[in-house]
Amino acid sequence: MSRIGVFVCHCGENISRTVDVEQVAKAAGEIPGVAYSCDYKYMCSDPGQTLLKKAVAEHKLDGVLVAACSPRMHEKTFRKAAEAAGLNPYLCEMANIREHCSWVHEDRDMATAKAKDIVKLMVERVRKGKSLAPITVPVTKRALVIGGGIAGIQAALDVADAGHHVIMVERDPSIGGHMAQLSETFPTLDCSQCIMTPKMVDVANHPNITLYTYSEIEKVEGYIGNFQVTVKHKARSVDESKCTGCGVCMTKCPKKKIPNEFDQGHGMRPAIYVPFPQAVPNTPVIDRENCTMFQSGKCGVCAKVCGPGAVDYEQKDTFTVEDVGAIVVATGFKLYTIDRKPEGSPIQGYGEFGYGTIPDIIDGMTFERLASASGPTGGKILRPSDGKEPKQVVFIQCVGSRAREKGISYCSKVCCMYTAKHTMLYHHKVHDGQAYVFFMDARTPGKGYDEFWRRAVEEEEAVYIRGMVSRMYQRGDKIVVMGSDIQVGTQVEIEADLVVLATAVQPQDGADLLAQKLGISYDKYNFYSEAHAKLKPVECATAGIYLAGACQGPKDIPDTVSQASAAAAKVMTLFAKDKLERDPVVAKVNEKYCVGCFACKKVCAYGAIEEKEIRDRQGNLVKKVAYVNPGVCGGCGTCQATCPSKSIELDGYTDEQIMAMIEAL
Amino acid sequence: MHAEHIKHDFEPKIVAFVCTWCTYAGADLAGTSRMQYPSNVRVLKFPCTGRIDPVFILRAFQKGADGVLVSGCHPGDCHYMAGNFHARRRFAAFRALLSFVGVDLNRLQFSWVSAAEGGKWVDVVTELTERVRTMGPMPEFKELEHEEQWSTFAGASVDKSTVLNSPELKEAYDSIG
Amino acid sequence: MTPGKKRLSYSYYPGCSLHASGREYDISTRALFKALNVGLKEVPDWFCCGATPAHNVDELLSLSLCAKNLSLAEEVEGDLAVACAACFSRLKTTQHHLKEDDSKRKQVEVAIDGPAALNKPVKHILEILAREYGLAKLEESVKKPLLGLKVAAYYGCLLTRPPEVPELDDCEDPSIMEDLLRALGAEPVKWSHRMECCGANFTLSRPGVVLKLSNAILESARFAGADCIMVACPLCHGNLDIRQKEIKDAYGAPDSTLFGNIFGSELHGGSAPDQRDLPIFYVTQLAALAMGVASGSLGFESVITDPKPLLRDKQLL
Amino acid sequence: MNAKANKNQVTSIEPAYYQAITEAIRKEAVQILKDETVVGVVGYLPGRRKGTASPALVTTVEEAEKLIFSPACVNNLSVYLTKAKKGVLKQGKVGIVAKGCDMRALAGLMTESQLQREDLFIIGVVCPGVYGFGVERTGTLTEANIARKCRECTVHMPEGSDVAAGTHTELADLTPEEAEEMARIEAMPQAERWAFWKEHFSRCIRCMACRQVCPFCYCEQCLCDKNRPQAVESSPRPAGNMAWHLVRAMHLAGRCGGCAECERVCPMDIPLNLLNRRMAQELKELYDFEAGLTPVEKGPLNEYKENDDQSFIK
Repeated sequence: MSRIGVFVCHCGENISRTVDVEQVAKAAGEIPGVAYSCDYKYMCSDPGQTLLKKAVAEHKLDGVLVAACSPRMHEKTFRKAAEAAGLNPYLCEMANIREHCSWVHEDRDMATAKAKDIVKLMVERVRKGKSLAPITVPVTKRALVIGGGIAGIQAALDVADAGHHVIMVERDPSIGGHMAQLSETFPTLDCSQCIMTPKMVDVANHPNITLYTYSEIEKVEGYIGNFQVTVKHKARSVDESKCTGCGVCMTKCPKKKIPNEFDQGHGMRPAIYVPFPQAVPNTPVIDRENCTMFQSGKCGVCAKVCGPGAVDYEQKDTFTVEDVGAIVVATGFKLYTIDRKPEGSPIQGYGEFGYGTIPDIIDGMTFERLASASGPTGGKILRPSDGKEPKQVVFIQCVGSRAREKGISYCSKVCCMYTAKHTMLYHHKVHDGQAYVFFMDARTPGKGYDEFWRRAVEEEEAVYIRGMVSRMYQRGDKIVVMGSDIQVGTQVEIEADLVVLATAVQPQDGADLLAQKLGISYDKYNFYSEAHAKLKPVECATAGIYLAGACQGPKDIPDTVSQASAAAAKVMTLFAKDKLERDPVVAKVNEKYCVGCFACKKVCAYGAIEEKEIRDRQGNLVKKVAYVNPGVCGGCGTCQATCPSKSIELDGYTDEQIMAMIEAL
Repeated sequence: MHAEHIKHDFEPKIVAFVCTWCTYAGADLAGTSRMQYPSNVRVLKFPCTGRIDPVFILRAFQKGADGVLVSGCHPGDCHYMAGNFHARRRFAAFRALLSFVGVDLNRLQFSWVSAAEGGKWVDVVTELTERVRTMGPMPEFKELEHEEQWSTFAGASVDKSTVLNSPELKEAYDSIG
Repeated sequence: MTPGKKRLSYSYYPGCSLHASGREYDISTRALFKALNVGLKEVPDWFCCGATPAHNVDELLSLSLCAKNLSLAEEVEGDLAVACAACFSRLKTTQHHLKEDDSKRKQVEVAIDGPAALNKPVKHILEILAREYGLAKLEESVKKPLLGLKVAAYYGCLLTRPPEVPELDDCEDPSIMEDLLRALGAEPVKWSHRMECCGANFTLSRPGVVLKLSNAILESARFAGADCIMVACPLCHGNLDIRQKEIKDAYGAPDSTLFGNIFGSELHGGSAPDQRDLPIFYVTQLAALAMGVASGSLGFESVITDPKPLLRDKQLL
Repeated sequence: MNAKANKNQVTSIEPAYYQAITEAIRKEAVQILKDETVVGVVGYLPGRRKGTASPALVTTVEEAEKLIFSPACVNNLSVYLTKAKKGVLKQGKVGIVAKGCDMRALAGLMTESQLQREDLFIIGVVCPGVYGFGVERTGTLTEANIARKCRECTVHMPEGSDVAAGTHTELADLTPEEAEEMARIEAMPQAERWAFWKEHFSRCIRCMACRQVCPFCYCEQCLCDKNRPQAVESSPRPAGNMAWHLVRAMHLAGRCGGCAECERVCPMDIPLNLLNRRMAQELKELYDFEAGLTPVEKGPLNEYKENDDQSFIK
């Protein structure tokens, strides 16, 4: 027989005005199993809490119900008090007779009757309640950062500076990402590489950062605080421990005419190469697809000229397993580059723009490379087809973005600003040139952004035409741009020497596959989903995984850096304790009766349920049952409602508790 | 002083199964905003609508509820990501079943009430209470509770010859007399 | 049932133009389908689809006209084959609208006194040839490949637009006509104006607009080095073929400065501006020719811009 | 495209048809036992009374040569893999004779991780139908003696089996009695529907035969046998009966393969399959789900779409 104490609060007059609290306390005292009941003016006050603690001791109470305000208000307060009195805090519950009763009803009899009923139900809940202990999960204080662009670099440096070890994994041969490709950055026009490369070097030199470039995530297992990540190190064909970065191999490589990815295919590189001069690490990689040695077996020049003997044609992909406690995903973006609808993609192409067939129609990133001092033209704006300086350049915004009919409805966020920047860079370099911009809206929210845009229009003489382009075609050495000017209400035709498309920002290729490995969710465009759009913008719904940068949605550099630091702060919060404490409201499996249909696993949004083998003493498989990882379980209870035999049960909301409450109705 | 309360002949018993994150909080907001609604509703708190088993609804009707409300977060707002989506399918199926066996679905209400929708909580509860009040007490499950196995045979409403369609049964029944 | 084995067969809605100014399209379609052994059964008692004036004037009328024709077509077995791009567009648009809008569907069903056949598949000749008959099989069936014939494939505005209605191909950058031409052995040229409007709606009310728009199309095709233009719409055909002389009178030779500086430039291709005649072919005329159908039965005599010199030149006659 | 074109519609299915299937089953069963593909075959042997059949597990070639198939082979044998003969599977791969509806149960059990396809050798039977209850068993199947569930069968072809015996033959022009009955109940006023089911359920004696025979009721402890808490009253009283049948229907929703064994074994003639059919119909309408012949990743009540119908939610 239980010994429950019921404490009815007046809340000053807030409750007692409409509810006869004395009667409620009296009725509660008559419920079988209630050993003590009383009413008091302010239960949450110090004397009130003392009253509760004393009563627990004096009446040897094994459960406590406080009939007062909403548990969302004071549940923690009273559970603490109960704990201080030596009770398990989960044996203390609250009956909400204020928000759900006295404040919303006027008739005293009816309200009192309702309050009695609420107390009656909640007494049953306390009676069937169980002692629960908080779940503790050990935390491995090492972080994994996926992606070595500005987002990953910022997050890695912040976590490493806090004294924790960081593993950074980058798919390309060098870190730096897209920011390393940019010429100048808005709104200050400072040189991107000048601010980026020092950070890259910091990563390489940081004692707390292990950098794996030319590597990919193979497999992710485990859960918050305890992930095991298998990293695949792609064969570089160059031994990083031996290479001195002298670069002789690159100068001697006979195959030099390979379009350079870093320059968007507009510069050339050899088959053994570093993507760009400031690459980190400065260790070349052999592009096996284009290397004569790998294709025909006849060359081997680089190995011959390499003093330290670092070139290794036999190198194979290798794998390492890293134990980490938290993961920051910072895989960034790519630009929309399709000219026709790819097979199976919901996104349409822009064949009508001649994109991909007319050489002088380029995208924004290519323009960055043309404008960059380290680019293929040495910073001169020269058009790709004939190397002439273009005198009329048309910039088109929102190519792919905000185009529902093409399959992408979102705004890519950075194009308005970088197009304005492009017109300025162009005007600075080609003084007699004219820039035209076709735009839908100029979106410039950001510090100093609108001033920057106005400068492009008012001082740098860019002609902004509000309207979209329908078609472009080559006529002679000009590109005829057919568009509309909706402010004047007319059709426009411009003969351009060069056209720059501000193509949409999309998640990186393979973003969905990585998400599946990580067990995080993504939207229909493959951008990763944050746990809450407003209040948890850097957390994934999967505990222990955080997002930084454009992999979550289009972002400019300041926003990316902010989010990266925020993700790092989240990691550090997690690492601040040796053990992670979690609310014990999690599901448990009754292995005796579980028949392993795994309906629970199918409905679990957290991926908390695993298959567990039950074996007899001889090691023979008896059956497979569900197992809930308490570190991952979110505590929603959907599994229990789904389980046909109710062999999985959510602590704190057991069927027994709920049924007892219904019986007491 | 308090406004004169209208006394009704019938006060329906309404049970609400709500999720803690949205609807419970919405009901709290109705309280802090001092909105008024009929006092007939008894609230049972769950972490999520995904936790609510159809058996609970059945049991509530058996235990004398005249109306049942199930309410949780709007789609996409679930604190647990997808609990309400699963619940939505489960209850869509359960409704069809109840309707097929002849339960009046006007007694079973589902709603999405967010933590910000104190007003909607009041509307939903008031509407259900008043609707059920005009419908009168729910007799079906209550009657079952009080009936015994053979009572229908004893009653005049059923033709024994169609029910006791085997000699063994007839014999068994007659022996009980 | 294996699809390959059964003989393809369609119900057929020719539309008014194909019984009048676009007769060549009708007879060449019939000749082609016969040559390919594809069944074609004309919908009995069909009438005008309402293109192009009705939908500008009276929506209910335009929807009802098409809905009634569709329900007539329902009586004939097989998907509905349509040759005219305007009829195709109207019929598909009607199905699309009425599927989306229940109240309108009810109105129309009262007007036509019966159910609207919203699920009768409506197929353009192009998709029947390229997809259902199939390019590979078409290529096999070619008896006289159109070798050396440079063709500007002209889509016009209705075949692919708006994107959600015809579902024929990519709305702004289709390739179905070019694919078809390649299968027939011809050489499709790359050109700029294949998706532009010829001005069909203004053909009677504002011929000036038509001359301007059609001139741009012809000029662009000549510039791309085309020998001729292939169309799939009798209205486009009318403008480009019948008015060719009128256009020349109105516009003369193109501005030589416009193209002058790049003649012969390898980078950009292109040919000298001229005023050469550009025969306008229907897709079915070219396809039937390649299938070896006698040229006498393809209506080459009844067009204004005589295609025979070109065909003789290419040894296709 | 059109299934009707290929199938053979007749007015009666003669014993010869079943004999041919019987031969095929025997041949196959003997073969797989001989070459030790399987350790046993779950099939049908002749019953003690003439014209009956009973389920059996045969493990020898001699026994296998006695296997039969006839309209009396009503049982859904998949239940023997999850319950009574569960141990069988532990010995190794098992052969099983499966009609279309049995195949659906097997597929469902694979979906629910209860069976592995590689543990089974499925001898599919192109089943034109089986006897109903209390009918004349002449050896010939006709409109007069075919089971109610078979009148609307959509799975005559056991696609996905290892081998299939028989050619597609079915009885012509069968009235869909079950669908008509469902429509009749749906058309009743609500109170009448309640009275209809109340009358049926109040007869229930809670013998649990429906549970015992159901391939999907494989739980080791049924929710309805639990007493802490007691969600469903266990004694045969009207309240508990109603709860039991509702819980049963709900638990089978999205899983039931439509074999109607529950209804066949019910000693009180409660039309249980109507409940299962109604749930299947609803899930088809709402989520376009139909129990099929191949396992799926998730059943309709274990998954969701963000745009699922919610017209019933305020």
